[in-house]
Amino acid sequence: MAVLSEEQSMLRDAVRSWVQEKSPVTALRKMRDSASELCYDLAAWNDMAQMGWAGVIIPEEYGGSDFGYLSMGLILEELGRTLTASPLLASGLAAASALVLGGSHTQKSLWLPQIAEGSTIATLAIDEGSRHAPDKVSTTFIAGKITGNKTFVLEGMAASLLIVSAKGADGIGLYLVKANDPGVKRTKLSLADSRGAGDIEFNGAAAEPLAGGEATLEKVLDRARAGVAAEMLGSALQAFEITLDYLKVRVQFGQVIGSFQALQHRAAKMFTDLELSRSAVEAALAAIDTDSPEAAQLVSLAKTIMGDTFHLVSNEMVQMHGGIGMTDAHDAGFYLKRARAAEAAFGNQAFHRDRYAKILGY
Amino acid sequence: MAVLSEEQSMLRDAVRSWVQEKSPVTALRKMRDSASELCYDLAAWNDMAQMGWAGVIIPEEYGGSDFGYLSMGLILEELGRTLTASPLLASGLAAASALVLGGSHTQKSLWLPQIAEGSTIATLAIDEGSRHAPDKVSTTFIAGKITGNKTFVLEGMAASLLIVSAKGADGIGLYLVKANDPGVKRTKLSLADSRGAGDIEFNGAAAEPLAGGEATLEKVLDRARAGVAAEMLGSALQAFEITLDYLKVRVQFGQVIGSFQALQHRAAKMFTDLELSRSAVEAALAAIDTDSPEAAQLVSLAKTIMGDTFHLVSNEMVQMHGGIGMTDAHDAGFYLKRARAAEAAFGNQAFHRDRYAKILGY
Amino acid sequence: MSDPVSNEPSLFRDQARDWINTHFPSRLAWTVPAAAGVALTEDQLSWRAAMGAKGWGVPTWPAAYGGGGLSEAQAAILAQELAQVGAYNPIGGMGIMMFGPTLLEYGTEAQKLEHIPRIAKAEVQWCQGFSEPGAGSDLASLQCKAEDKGDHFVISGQKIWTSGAQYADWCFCLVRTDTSKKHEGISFVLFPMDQPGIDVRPISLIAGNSPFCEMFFTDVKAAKKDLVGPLNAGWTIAKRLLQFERSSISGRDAFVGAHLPQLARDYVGSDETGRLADHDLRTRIIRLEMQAHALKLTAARSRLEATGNEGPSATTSIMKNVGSSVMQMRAELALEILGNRGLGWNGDGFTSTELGLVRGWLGGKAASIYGGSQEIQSNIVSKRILGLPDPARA
Amino acid sequence: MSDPVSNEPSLFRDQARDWINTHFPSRLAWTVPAAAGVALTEDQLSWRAAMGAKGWGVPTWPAAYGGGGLSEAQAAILAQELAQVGAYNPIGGMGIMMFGPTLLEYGTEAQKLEHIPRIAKAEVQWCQGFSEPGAGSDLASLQCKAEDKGDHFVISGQKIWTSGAQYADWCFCLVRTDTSKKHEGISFVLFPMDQPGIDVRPISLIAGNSPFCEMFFTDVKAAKKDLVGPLNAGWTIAKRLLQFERSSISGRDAFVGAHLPQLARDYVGSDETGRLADHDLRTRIIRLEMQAHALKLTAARSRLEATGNEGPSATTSIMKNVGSSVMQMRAELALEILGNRGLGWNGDGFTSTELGLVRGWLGGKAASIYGGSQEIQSNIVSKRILGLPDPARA
Repeated sequence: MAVLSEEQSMLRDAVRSWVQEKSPVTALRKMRDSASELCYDLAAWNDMAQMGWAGVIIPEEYGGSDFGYLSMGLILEELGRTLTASPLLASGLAAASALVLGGSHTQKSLWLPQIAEGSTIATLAIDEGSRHAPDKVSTTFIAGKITGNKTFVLEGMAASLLIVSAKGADGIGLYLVKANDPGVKRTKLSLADSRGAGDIEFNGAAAEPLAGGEATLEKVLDRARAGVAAEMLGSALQAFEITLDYLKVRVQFGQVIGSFQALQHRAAKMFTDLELSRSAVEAALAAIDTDSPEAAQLVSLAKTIMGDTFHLVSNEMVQMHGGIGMTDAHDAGFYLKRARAAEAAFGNQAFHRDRYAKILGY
Repeated sequence: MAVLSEEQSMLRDAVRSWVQEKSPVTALRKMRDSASELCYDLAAWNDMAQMGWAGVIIPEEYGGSDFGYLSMGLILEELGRTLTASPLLASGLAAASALVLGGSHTQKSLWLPQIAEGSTIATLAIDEGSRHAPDKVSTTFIAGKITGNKTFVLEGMAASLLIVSAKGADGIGLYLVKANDPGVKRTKLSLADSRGAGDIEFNGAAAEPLAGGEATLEKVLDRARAGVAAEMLGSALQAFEITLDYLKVRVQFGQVIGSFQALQHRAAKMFTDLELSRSAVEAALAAIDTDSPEAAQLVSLAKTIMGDTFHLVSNEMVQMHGGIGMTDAHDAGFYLKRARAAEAAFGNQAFHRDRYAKILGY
Repeated sequence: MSDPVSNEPSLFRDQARDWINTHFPSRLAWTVPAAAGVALTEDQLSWRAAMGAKGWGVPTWPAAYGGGGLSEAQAAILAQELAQVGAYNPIGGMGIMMFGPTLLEYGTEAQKLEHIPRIAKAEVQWCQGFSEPGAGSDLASLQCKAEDKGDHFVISGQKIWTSGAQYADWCFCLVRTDTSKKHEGISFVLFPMDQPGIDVRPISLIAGNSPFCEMFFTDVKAAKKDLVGPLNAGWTIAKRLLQFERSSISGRDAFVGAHLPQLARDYVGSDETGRLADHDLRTRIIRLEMQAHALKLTAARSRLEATGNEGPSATTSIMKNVGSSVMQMRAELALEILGNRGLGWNGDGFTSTELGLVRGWLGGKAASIYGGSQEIQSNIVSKRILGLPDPARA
Repeated sequence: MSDPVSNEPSLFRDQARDWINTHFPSRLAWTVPAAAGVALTEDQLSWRAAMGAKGWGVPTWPAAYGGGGLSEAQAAILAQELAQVGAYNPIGGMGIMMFGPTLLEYGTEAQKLEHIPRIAKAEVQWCQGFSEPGAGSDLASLQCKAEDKGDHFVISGQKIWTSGAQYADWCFCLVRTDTSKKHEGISFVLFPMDQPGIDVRPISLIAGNSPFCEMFFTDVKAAKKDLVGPLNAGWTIAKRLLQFERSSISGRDAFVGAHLPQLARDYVGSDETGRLADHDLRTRIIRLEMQAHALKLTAARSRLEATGNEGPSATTSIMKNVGSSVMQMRAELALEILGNRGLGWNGDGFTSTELGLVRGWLGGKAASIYGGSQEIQSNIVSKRILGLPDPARA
């Protein structure tokens, strides 16, 4: 665990007790079984917003607390532990980052306070195909209008503000589009991890540009990636701890199965990977906070290591639980499904391995 | 084990008893410590030739037994068990294959009987750089003369006949060059696995072409690769069996270490990989014997799986033996060194994975 | 029941082809068998009846018990000829893969005559009462008990992970008949499922389906004549049955799932050299394909080597682990290839292939758990094949 | 011995820089310390003497025992300033990494005053008498015994895997002083190596060098004053020392070896997109580099978190395993990158870099064996950190 400031420790403790009390995995299960349209619990989201979590990376002058990305990571890590579904990542982190980095004073003044108080859900609309490829954009911005198809937009159905990557006169950039524009058509996607997402068609929807073009886009994506990685860290830790607890109580052959050395060594491997992952995730968040030139590289490192670790831990969670882990009544399946969705989000391990090496010139 | 004919069973048994009696690993150790120029034991080689092993894939009319590649594989597997160094692979398999596949009646009549009786050592000179890349050839054949540099020629110092890949008027092909030609200059390489090899410079050495161009070259190389894989199978099996024996006798914490489940599961993994490897190696050899269109694909499969398996087993051999495996007095180091040399020979795993997929169109 | 067949391969091939042409309803060509619990069409019923009567659903079982009585070579020819016209084998399930072969070895003549022909005709569906909540990998610790009541046993207890219990007519079941011993207190009994005291509850799985059930037994009856083997000797029979199960699994799993190179060409595309555009992914696809290829060659080698042997040997244990690992890895790679489209659960936003791959990925996680978990298989290899000892008990 | 140093970082930096400029012989810039057993040049001797006198070879050890008495922050500044001019730390070896820190914790005042200053000045080389042929991973089963002879012990037995025994002046040694107990019968003693009854034999390794020795003891004497800690309490001290050993190893191994991306650019080349031409190899290089990077970040995090703590914690166990695995994998990949040129043993046919990589690859295989094998480290993590139990003994 990074060395935290007193405020960060308090924040983390507050999130932790809220999550354990108000948002256990059963909350996600209930939401899934209710076939919620929003794909998150509105009351819980209002709680979160009221506690100021949606404004953690937003400057104080625009209604946030300017607490930074490491702090946002702490929140997401705790939320990740119980797989809490909320628009925090899409809105309070990713979209807010886009406005903070690329918005004019007017744009910031309009949107950031609403995002910080949770009344507006904003999100990024980036990908156009089945794979994350932010440099491959067919969507156009011409004469103030956005035209094109975006897919797999996180919280795409809940969002009222869309931040869309498109090709304009100066190349790829980000644009603000209101979701209620008549040129916007949305289709809900039903996902294995029960989170909210949609496909979005833009037919000449009115849009206004953010500044900074592709450079801003990359920075925004890196912030989203680091946030996903922080959430994955919490999920993977919880999955590991649940599994470890089971190894200590499940008896076969007259022994708790955690006494079998082959399982012990696999547990040690998971623990090791989790420690390495934490280091990478925290370093990525810290590098964003200090605007380090190494941030991009560290983010790709974190997303990759964390992705591989959550992949392993979620598979081992099912395997080590045996049959009971295969049942829907157990939580293992939720972690497994979330792991793959989080791995794919904003670039999977293969994408980030390639990017890491390219950044380093090989 | 493939289902063998009676002759093949007899051959295998004969090789096995000769190897165990006449050519244990101590023979390689002695050869290494004597800093032999040839890098193999001449008396042992004469034994082998006398038993007809150098003529196994050579047609009867040219002095061989025409016993086929599966039979040659059986011999190499047994020789591999004790890491027996001999020119059998370079001469009796690889070079002989080149003559069988590409030689005229005159060429065959001249060279194959000498190869079969072991009096002539022939070898392939293919690679020019540090990596196996048979399609990248700078060596030229112009007006009957070969010019260029070949590296890492197996048994390059012992050979009297060199079969050289070079670019002629019709593209890449194979050429016969006598090693005592004044245009041939050889430099011995001292290798970690104590086998014989050399760098060879050709300065307008007299040469005569074999037929078939690049197609023959590929077929010859596939035969050599399958042979190396068969040898690796024997080496890896022996390394595994030595390790397994050690697991059953070495006591720590009041237990033989083979009772520890983590080691048991690693042993099971090795056993599994060895079984898969045997299947691939035997299938590759059988495909060559029947001139199957799948031979190339099966050879790349065999060389890859066998390479990965020998890599794993040789590392585990050292690790599971602990300190004693690090000492030169133990045989583990010999297997480890041989593993890497055999992996690199005629294309490593990365080369053959790429080739396998290319053959299958992806 | 069975016409004489020729021992001459080419003659047998002609006979088989003729018979198939006569009996296989061409509308069924290239279709798959109906899922468990789904009513059969007239074509499907007629094809099942024909194959059942001929005994060719179980071609190598003895003709005396309703099998085909064919040699391995003839069975291979038959399989080729069926494949040629896209005809599935309509005789399947637990009875074929596991129980039938076991009963053929351990059953009395009366038991074989009673049960095997009905399995061969697919007239009776069987389910397997083995695992219990506290007895998974450690199957022999099972508690479900049978009390001797003279001419019958009375069975009480719980079973879990029973495939298709909701559709089964009969159950082959491991029960405890002696509580003073572990392995030597287990018996192997058969009983019909349509009797009072059996409560079957499907288990909802992470893939969203319910292929397995829990079974609760309260005073369920099994006749003495339906005890297989001696009393308290059920463990030996169970182990043999598990060998058949592993053998059937290992032959099956590795080739289940998507054709990865093709799927990747479609979803990921190729670069100008013809290689898949994502080189990192490509490397892993190649490794998987090679592993699957080597397993296929191993299965073929094993069949060849077993010629004249008595059945699946201990080496099938390696095939189960490699098979399930190949299958699971293939599913993982398919998901990765699909990218965002590999995250769908249902709805129009995804194709049925995409949704099927996601469900298959989740369902396939069971492959390394059931039929002897991956860990148990590794124990078997290291102990039975490699001869590594149990830890000394100090 | 030590001038007063400022607690103000920038002032300390100036002081350190000045001192280094005055004392570091510029001809040594960017050189490495001489190998064990090689005579030192005048420059090397003078640099070692200066650093030894200043105590800066062991900057954070207490000044009272000849250490630098610096804070961690100051030590970091000192390291930066040394690195700036390419100056190595001439004070190293077993005494620094393992024995010194242990004696500082467990030694009497007299023992510390006798031994620590001489370690800090590199006047005395130490070797470690721990492993025995029958006591490797199971170190506590050691047999080498010490008999009480009043004012001294007499030691007989065998030790193995002793680094640099042939150059050592003193030995810290685990001996059995009670044969009726295992862990509670071990004592930790010190004795000089220049006495009769010590037979040191170098062991030839697969890499062709002999960094370790066997030691045979016949009636070797250790004075009672050189018993560290109470009689039969040596195991606790040994465990602590092994923690320091692992900690020093884990900090070291992961960054040993070739710079793979550069080596690959040189030997394999790049394609038109700037990626390494062998994509299969590239993927594995990236994985390794990422693992190393994450380990580096973990080491930094661990140092930060340990601020105020008492020394290396149990988490160093994960670093030892990752460190040795990264180092070994790096060496394997380097060999693969070199291709045929990674198979050389000696002679002019290969560059010294190539030969060095081959030897380093072989030598590095020891990293997962010594200082607590990979298996022992995994046991430690699963038991001490994760709280998983030993198997029940039935």
